[in-house]
Amino acid sequence: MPTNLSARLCTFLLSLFLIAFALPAFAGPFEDAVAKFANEDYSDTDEAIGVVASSGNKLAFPIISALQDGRLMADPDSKKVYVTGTDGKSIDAATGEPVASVPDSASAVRLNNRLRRSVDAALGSLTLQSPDLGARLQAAQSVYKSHEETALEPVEGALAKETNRSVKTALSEARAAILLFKSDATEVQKLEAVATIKARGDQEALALLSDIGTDQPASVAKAAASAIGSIQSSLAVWSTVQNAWYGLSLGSVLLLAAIGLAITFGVMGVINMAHGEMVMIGAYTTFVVQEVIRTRYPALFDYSLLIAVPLAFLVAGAIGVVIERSIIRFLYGRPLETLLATWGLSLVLQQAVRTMFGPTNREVGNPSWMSGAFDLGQITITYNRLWILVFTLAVFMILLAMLRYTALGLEMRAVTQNRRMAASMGIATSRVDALTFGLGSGIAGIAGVALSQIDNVSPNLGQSYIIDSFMVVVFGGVGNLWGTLVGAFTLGIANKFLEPVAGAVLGKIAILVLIILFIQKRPRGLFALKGRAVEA
Amino acid sequence: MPTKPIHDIAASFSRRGVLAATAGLMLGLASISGAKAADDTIKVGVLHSLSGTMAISETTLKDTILFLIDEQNKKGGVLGKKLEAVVVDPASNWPLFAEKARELITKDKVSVVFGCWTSVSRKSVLPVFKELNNILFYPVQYEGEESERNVFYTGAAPNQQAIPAVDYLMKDEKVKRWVLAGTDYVYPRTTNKILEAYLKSKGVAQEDIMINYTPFGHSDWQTIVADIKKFGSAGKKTAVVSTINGDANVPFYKELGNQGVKAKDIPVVAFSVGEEELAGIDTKPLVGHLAAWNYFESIKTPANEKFIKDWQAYTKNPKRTTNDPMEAHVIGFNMWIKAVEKVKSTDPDKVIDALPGIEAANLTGGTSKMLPNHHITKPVFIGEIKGNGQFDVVWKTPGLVAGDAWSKELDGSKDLIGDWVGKKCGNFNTKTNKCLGSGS
Amino acid sequence: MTSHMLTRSLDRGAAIFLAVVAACGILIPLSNLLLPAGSFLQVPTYLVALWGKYVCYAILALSIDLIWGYCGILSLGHGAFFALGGYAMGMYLMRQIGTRGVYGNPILPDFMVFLNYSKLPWYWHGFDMFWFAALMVLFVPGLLAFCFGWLAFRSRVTGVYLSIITQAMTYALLLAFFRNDFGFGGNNGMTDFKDILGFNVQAEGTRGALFMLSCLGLIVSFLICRAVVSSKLGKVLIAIRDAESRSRFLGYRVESYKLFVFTLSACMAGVAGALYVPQVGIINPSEFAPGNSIEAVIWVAVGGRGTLVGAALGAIVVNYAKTFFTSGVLAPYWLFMLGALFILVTLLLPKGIVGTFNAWREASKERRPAAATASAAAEDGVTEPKMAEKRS
Amino acid sequence: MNVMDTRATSAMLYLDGVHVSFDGFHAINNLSLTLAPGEMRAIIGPNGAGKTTMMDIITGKTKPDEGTVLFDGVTDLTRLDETRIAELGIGRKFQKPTVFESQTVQDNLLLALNVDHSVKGTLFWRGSRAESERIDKVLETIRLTDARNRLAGSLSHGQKQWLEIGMLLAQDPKLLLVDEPVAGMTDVETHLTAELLKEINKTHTVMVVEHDMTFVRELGVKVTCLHEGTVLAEGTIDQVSSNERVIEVYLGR
Repeated sequence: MPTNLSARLCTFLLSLFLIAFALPAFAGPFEDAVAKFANEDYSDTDEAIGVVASSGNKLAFPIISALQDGRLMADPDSKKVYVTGTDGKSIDAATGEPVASVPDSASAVRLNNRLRRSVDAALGSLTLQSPDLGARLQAAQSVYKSHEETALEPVEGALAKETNRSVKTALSEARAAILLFKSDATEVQKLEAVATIKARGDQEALALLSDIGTDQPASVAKAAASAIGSIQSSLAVWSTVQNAWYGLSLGSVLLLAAIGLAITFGVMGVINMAHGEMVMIGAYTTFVVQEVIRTRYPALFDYSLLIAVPLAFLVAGAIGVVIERSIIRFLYGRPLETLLATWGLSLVLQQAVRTMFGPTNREVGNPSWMSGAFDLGQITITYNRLWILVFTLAVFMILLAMLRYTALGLEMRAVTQNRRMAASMGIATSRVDALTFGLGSGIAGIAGVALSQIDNVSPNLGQSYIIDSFMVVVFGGVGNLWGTLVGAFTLGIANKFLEPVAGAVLGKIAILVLIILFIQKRPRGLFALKGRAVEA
Repeated sequence: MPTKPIHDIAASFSRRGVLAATAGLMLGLASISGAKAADDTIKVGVLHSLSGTMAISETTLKDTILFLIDEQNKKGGVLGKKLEAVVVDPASNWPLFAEKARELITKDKVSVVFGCWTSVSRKSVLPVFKELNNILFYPVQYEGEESERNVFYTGAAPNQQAIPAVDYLMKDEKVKRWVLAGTDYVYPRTTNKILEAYLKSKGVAQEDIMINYTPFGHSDWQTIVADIKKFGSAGKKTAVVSTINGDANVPFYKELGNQGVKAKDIPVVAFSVGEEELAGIDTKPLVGHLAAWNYFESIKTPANEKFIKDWQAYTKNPKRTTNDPMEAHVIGFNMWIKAVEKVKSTDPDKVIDALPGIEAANLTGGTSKMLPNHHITKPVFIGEIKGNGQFDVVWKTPGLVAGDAWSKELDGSKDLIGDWVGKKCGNFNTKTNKCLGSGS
Repeated sequence: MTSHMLTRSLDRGAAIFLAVVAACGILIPLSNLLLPAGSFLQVPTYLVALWGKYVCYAILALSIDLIWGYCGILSLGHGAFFALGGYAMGMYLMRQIGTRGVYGNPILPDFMVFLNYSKLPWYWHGFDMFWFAALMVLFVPGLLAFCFGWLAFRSRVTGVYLSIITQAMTYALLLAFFRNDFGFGGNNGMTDFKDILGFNVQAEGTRGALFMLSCLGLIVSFLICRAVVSSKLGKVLIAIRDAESRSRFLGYRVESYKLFVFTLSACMAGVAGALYVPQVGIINPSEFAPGNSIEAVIWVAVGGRGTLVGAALGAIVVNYAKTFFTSGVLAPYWLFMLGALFILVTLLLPKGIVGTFNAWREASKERRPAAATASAAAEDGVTEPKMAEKRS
Repeated sequence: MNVMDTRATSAMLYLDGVHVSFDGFHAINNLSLTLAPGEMRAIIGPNGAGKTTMMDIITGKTKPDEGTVLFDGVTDLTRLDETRIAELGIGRKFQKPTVFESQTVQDNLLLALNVDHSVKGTLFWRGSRAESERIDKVLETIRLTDARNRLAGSLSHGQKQWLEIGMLLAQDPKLLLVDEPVAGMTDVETHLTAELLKEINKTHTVMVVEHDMTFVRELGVKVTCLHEGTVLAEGTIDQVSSNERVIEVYLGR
């Protein structure tokens, strides 16, 4: 976790800081280099980083880590450079002496991507022996990426002391990377290095091996070529796994968007073209929740989605009930008219949101537990996609259980199967209608919370899902939640396997055409209900 | 079955009814056209979508023109008359753009129109402006390959945005491998064609260029981001040049951030991502990714600071952002005012002839000039995304870059120039010394 | 035979409608051309183009009404046929530009030049000839409708399922035409037309002629629809609309009827699109947008489905409102109004304007001697769709 | 080969060993039934006995899982669709009266007439004297001559039933399937309907599904009782109604 990491880094930094204090200042290339930070020139900054990092000066680490965090202040007029600590106290970067305050004319030393890479490389060799495990791992990895010869000695030093296995692996990989590019390394060392990197077996190993150049001994070049070959073939297998995962992930998004529709369309037979707008309302609810949290209770930000889910359900559900009572109930048995009226409704809702929240995208942040990714074998799984998949399946299961075990679920099924009979048994059918529609809309609202994490929160959000959702429900078979599940995942996976072959646009067209043809073959979808009841 | 005899029908056919209905319709038509233009104001047409998918971008531009007109009227208007904005809503519907343009010019008798965002909307209104001989100021960066007498292009041509950005990446970031990712429409297609030709001319091999197109509003970027990562791990420094359009950018950047594509590893330089687009995302994972524009809100010049202050005061929103197309409208509007004052008339013919050569200060400390090809000179900035949704300028062109109507990199257009002053031609072939096509 | 079909299809409302359209078709261009500009009765050119557009929409509305109002097929993809007809015309107009394009290429349209096409794609051949393009205007939408309908109607895809897959069809075409590789100009589509049959498309005379042609197109379409719906085939269509399986058990091959009327309707939509393109001056993929097709359906609903005059009138009224409300202070509220119109018409005015008017007239006739009523009802050819089917 | 030899049976309608199930529910179970030319048969049976499903099978709406359905001894009905079967000469009246409500009585009959049903035929159709005479005759038979120009939707329930029977007459099929013709009718109407069916039976083969025992008795024809998709008993109404298993099924004992 980044926050955690930086906190630990700071502790480490402070301890170094205290050591630096005790040392007397000495003049020389280090001071000159520090002064270069004040030149407002990227090349000078780059040079200064190199000199400072390799100076061996105890101030090197505080300076460079301050540079990374934007806490290195430089005064272009006096050429003085200051390090502002995380506690707000500042020192003179050249001498290490504390200063009362940083002059107003000083501003943070600016970085660009090239400099960030230099900073990473410099920090890498400086933090190889940090007490923090994460910092060490990151350091080893950035040394691996930069594989500069100067880092060999620190890496070997660290390797000797390291006890943690994963850091040790990372360090030996870093060492191997350096050796591979070191012109005076022996052939044996290089061959060993190739083997180490081959064992790593990922894209970065491939990158490193393809980059070793032509001035290598023949045996090394050969070993590298065979390593590349074997890594590539294992990656090819992984890419199929990856496509399958992406398909599942896309399928979960489709399912989430379609699940509410499976209720309103599948169970009630209501064509709700404003379904997408219910999703949008859910997303905007998330936005409002986050706004309130951001301004009032910033500490709760990580829980914002948990708060938004029930709220989105209630808001979208309530709007759904209002829509059912005011419009849809007059149109039962007239599916085509319902379609038109709800389309009109979707225009109104979109424009209403546009008027209230403005036409531009609104920012909905990812809580920390939904940011980032982890590696599973050779594929990257992002947390937000994983959580959405889990969340979707949870919503699906809860819905199934609800339909099966609760009184409302029972009443809903009764009304769907035989309205007149249900009414004569004392079920308030109109109340059930309203609640069913509210349920479908509420679930669409919940979908909006999840979709706000991966898509735009704009008035057009819903429109981009409506056609896909209908395709899923129709493909899966109307009136069958399991059909919707299977339909969504089938379409998701098919799409993701088509995309690398046909490209995103043609892939999408192909899917649409396939669905149209499929409907001809099975007009009632994958899991159609049979029998006389369906025909009526 | 019984059938009505013919004479019956003739009898029931009401001649009076037809006459009345027709006359009513004609009168109705005539009275619509009878709307009189007030003579004591100069009318300025604003042709930006206020609803539909493009409202997200264009609403701000409508507000910008209203703001500029307000400011100008505070200074006493122009030629002693107040300016009056005529706002219409083409509703992101391209044929409606043409209809509304016609209405603005014929019915409302505007002297100039500021409008359009997408190329297709410009293409849609183009014949109308030519036919009715009026002026359109078009404020958005576009694919070039056009120079029309009635249109003034205040946004960037490809050589004022794409090429400098690629130059920067090549020189400063030492990029060797290129991903050209774009939405599948004309601007990205053309820009990528130009870039491909340019990169090849700089010695980049075909296998080091990956081109990828996605549909409008694409939201599932998993595969493409993974492909980019894979392409970028071939051992050479890789960068992504993104011509991805508006709405699709948010999920794209979110996916980039989540899959851990850092700017320091694979930087993305975008041509369609500005302050407004970033307003919808948490930019912290995106720090270091780049955008190339002719203006950034964060640029510190007195002119820009005053503009932002006045704009936020006018819109009563202290957080309202500014962006590149807004600056283009500011420049275009000021150029038009100057041209009108120069010829002391709002007659389109006179103003069109007066505009080339007119100079107006831009907001970034320079002075832009209208060129004979109806494009303007502009500085080019490369900005890095900062954590607060603004840009930090990391590079700028030493001087102003003149906009090329016709790309030098494309076979079809390398010999063409637009020159409405000397040659009176938008597509003049310098090889054959002929004005091509309809421009003659 | 023909005269018989004509007389049978003319009643008072239709006759007035046709006469008004014909009168406008002649008077509006004449007033535009002959009267001095600015005079009270002169219709300015921009209004001629605008009303020309409305008339094209009216033809589209008729084609939708023919299948929806009379046969119960709700197509949410009729914009696709309209757009295909438009594209066929657009391709002809592009080829007519010839060397007047910005690159001066005599064969390739501009967008092909800057996307480095070396030669004309095969499907562009022939479009330099008007007769061929005109044939394609009918043929391409007709063929698509035929293939689509052949598949869909045979496998008995009906009701909302059909609506949804027609929507998928137009959406797939939208995505396809957006692709630049498809060779139709991508998102920008085709524009900046010069000539049609040698006449400058922007000349006032050409505009007047196009307007006249559009009115003629509307009249002819109207007569064709009228002939169809008042023939016995029309009765079969209504029978299919009201009780499809009953019609099957009577021995009617329902899919053939649907296919016939769907294809006919698609051809009409194609003609509407072809007339539309030279008047608005652009054709691009947004015409395929599902929203456009749905909007066209609402014109029919507003005017009154199952009444031909209503469909045409609905298209004109809604589009006039659109023009009116998208200018000036009301501009931000247009979508609210359009949306409300959808809702209110379906809720309160299910028969549409003309349908409600007819019902009111019927009701007032009821008070008169009963004998007249029945024959009038049979005669009018105006039938209200069956609204309330029992809920399953 | 002689044409006559290909006839597997001389029956007008021949069902043998027919099975059909919906999602595991056996709606029709080894059903065998024969209807001779010119016969009128009444089918009775409790709800869910498979009466309507049987008609669905005969008219091609439902395809059986197995079994033989032959029409006129030669035609395998399981391979044909509704339209083709209707063209062969099987007409059907639904349980719920199904007429074209927004068209006139006369038009309903016109649509039912056994003439050219092709698209081209209807598009260029012109009425003939023969056709209108037939319509007049049917109208008279079903006692709706005065209502000929009324919309079918405005008819009373009983009138709709008659109109539907009239449509069958206009269709002039070889075999009429009549599903609950007297449901919701007054006694007088029921009596008239029985007379009407008997009249029709003089020239057509008829199969009547009905609950109303008085009506069945009045028809005085052979009765088949179905239960759980199979034939339970067959014979005269008296034989069937005294059959113990029939009594058991009806009274739930």
